[in-house]
Amino acid sequence: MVEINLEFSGGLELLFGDVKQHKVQVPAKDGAIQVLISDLLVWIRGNLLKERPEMFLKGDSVRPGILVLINDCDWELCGRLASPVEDGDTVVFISTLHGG
Amino acid sequence: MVEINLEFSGGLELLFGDVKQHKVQVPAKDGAIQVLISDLLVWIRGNLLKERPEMFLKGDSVRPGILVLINDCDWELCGRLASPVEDGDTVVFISTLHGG
Amino acid sequence: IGSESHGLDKPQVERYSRQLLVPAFGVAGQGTLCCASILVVGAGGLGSPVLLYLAAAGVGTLGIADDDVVEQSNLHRQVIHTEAAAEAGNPKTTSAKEACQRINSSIKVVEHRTRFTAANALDLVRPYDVIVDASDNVATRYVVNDACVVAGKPLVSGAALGMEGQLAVYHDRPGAPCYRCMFPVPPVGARRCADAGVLGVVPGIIGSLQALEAIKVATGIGEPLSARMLIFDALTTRLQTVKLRGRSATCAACGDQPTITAETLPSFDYAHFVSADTDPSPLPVL
Amino acid sequence: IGSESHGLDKPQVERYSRQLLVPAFGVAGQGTLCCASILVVGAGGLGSPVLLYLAAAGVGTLGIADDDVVEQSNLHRQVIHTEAAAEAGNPKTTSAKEACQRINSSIKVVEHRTRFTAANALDLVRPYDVIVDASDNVATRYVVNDACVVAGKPLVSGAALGMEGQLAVYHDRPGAPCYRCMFPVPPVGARRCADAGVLGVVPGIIGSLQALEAIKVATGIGEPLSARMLIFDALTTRLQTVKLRGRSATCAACGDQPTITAETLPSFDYAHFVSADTDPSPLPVL
Ligand SMILES: [Zn+2]
Ligand SMILES: [Zn+2]
Repeated sequence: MVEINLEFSGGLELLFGDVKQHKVQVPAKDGAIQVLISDLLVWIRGNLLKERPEMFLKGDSVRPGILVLINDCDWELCGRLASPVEDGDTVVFISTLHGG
Repeated sequence: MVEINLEFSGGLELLFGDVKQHKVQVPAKDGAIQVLISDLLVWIRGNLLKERPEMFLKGDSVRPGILVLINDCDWELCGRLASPVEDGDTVVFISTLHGG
Repeated sequence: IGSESHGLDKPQVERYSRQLLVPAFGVAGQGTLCCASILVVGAGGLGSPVLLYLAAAGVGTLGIADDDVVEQSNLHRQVIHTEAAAEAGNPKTTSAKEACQRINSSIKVVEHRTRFTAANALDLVRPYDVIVDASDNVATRYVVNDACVVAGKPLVSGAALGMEGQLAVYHDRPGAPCYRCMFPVPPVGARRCADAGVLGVVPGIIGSLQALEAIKVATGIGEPLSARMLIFDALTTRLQTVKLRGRSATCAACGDQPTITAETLPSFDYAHFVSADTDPSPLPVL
Repeated sequence: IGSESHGLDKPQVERYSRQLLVPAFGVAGQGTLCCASILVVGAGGLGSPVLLYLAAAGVGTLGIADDDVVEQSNLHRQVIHTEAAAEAGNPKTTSAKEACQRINSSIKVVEHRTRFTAANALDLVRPYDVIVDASDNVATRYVVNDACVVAGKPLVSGAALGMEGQLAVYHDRPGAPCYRCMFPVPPVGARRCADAGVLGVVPGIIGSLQALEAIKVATGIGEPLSARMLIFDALTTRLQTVKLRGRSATCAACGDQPTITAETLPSFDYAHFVSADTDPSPLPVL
């Protein structure tokens, strides 16, 4: 079980009751010792995201145009879906903006 | 000996070779187990600040108009000169600006 | 949108339509803003974006306090003014008012073509809901703060110099510090833009953020930078938000036994107060 | 100050005197800026402060690309335009150019009164040193990026919506990502200001920061937001800077085997590219 700070912004918060910041406890998969971002996505879909999952997820990843940041770093720098998340980590999901 | 990140800004960096960020190792006073901000000021005066100390210090504290921040917090919130500093702490000295 | 109950007429609904769509702002926020009054002290580098954005946003009454005239050396940062105003040597209040009304003729813009002094400070701030300090010197910063405390007004304070900026909201709620709580003793040798210079867009950024904070304070929306300070380093585009102390019980302005009151403020000698220290040397300009 | 060797004449020294005093900028920075050319794509909410501050700062040649006319519903955030321009339905490029020249008649301002398309993108960006993306839609963001990569230009990209903003510098040095490295697959149902609204001062803040980054990139001063992104939440005045990935070897634009080239770009179907996903539902507007 790891305690994670989740943040949704750029409009994604509208899928989560218009709440931007969530402190959540996410269990490891059966038999696993670590929680990966892929596990976190499954957990969010089952526990936090009650409607219209297609606005947030596509296949086993996030929808195009959503940037994932782990402790202020682009998830591309730490392994994307395979990145482990640890107690106290902050994971941000942000929809890119295009307005001006 | 504690390792501290020092930052000077708002023009104070001009007293420190125009360098804003310094990583320094500061020893505790003889017989003491902790390093306090008061010790840090003495250390800065003796080791980092080579000229015009009156631009930075006044009496045993900083000159009026200088804000001291310990890990992004006003030092008034943690005991001013008596605040302990620990390994990895960031201490910012910033001169307030008045221009517009 | 159901605007009628908030007193927005059809041209206003058209003009502000993009803002009315913002859930956190909406018709209620716009309605409040259209009834609000904000005084901007200084129509210079900070005041330019503050005034342009507050006028555009539809602040009902916008006051401009300044006693300077437009000069060539202002134009690199004071984007509310024009070459024509500099050549004619027009007052900054007049030039700024004209620019605000060109963008929005539906708001009221009031010129206060005067220096902000101990003698007139309380009369200047009293008619307004929110005060924006966009001035350029230490003495004015103290007198504006003190007048805000005595008159019970929230203060949005910004500053810029060189490649740096600072921003905070003072005295906007019980327990929040005022400017004097932060700086009970004035600094010596404070540097000004005329001496130390400023990259023009730096006050642009700080001033735009001041306009945002003023809108938030005036409408009660979001979390203003109260008991917090934003510190901006333009060279690295680093923006830090730090936590400030609370109100000081011993503050001469907002403390438990203030010495600065409606009676004493008008005769307080701010020029002497900010130059009382005997050390004359300013920070070097390299 | 010894400006002669940098080609600044006496009126320029007077006009830019406050900037010349800034050690990190100085005469060298001003001299470089006065010879630089910057193209701003979009003269709207973001483009307004970008253009005002770049004109004031003395960018030698300022290009403005936009095919819209000024409307009433622009005026709450597009502070470069006026009610008169909205009533006359003037082109945004003309209105913006006039405002820039009122502030600084010594610079050259070029109107590109056209939509930014695959067909004209390369011709538009090639004459300029730095490109600023201040546009308001996904298709333009991709075509501007791709043209910058093909033509070898740095890109300062900003966006704003609702109470939020984002800012990054792309493709300004070897190893830095381009916009397409970050977003190889376009989003679906992207929301625009016309649908989802925007508080006027939010693009003001982001646009001012874009002007700063453009000046830094054009002069080589400081550390631009390269491989970094600034994320701004106006409700809480929270500004985060996050670290982005490097250049992607598989990027269609800047990768090792690009499919977007000087030959293919002009016929690339951006409208189809950004709408290719079958999922049509935009994020809700509450
Ligand atoms: Zn106080
Ligand atoms: Zn790329």
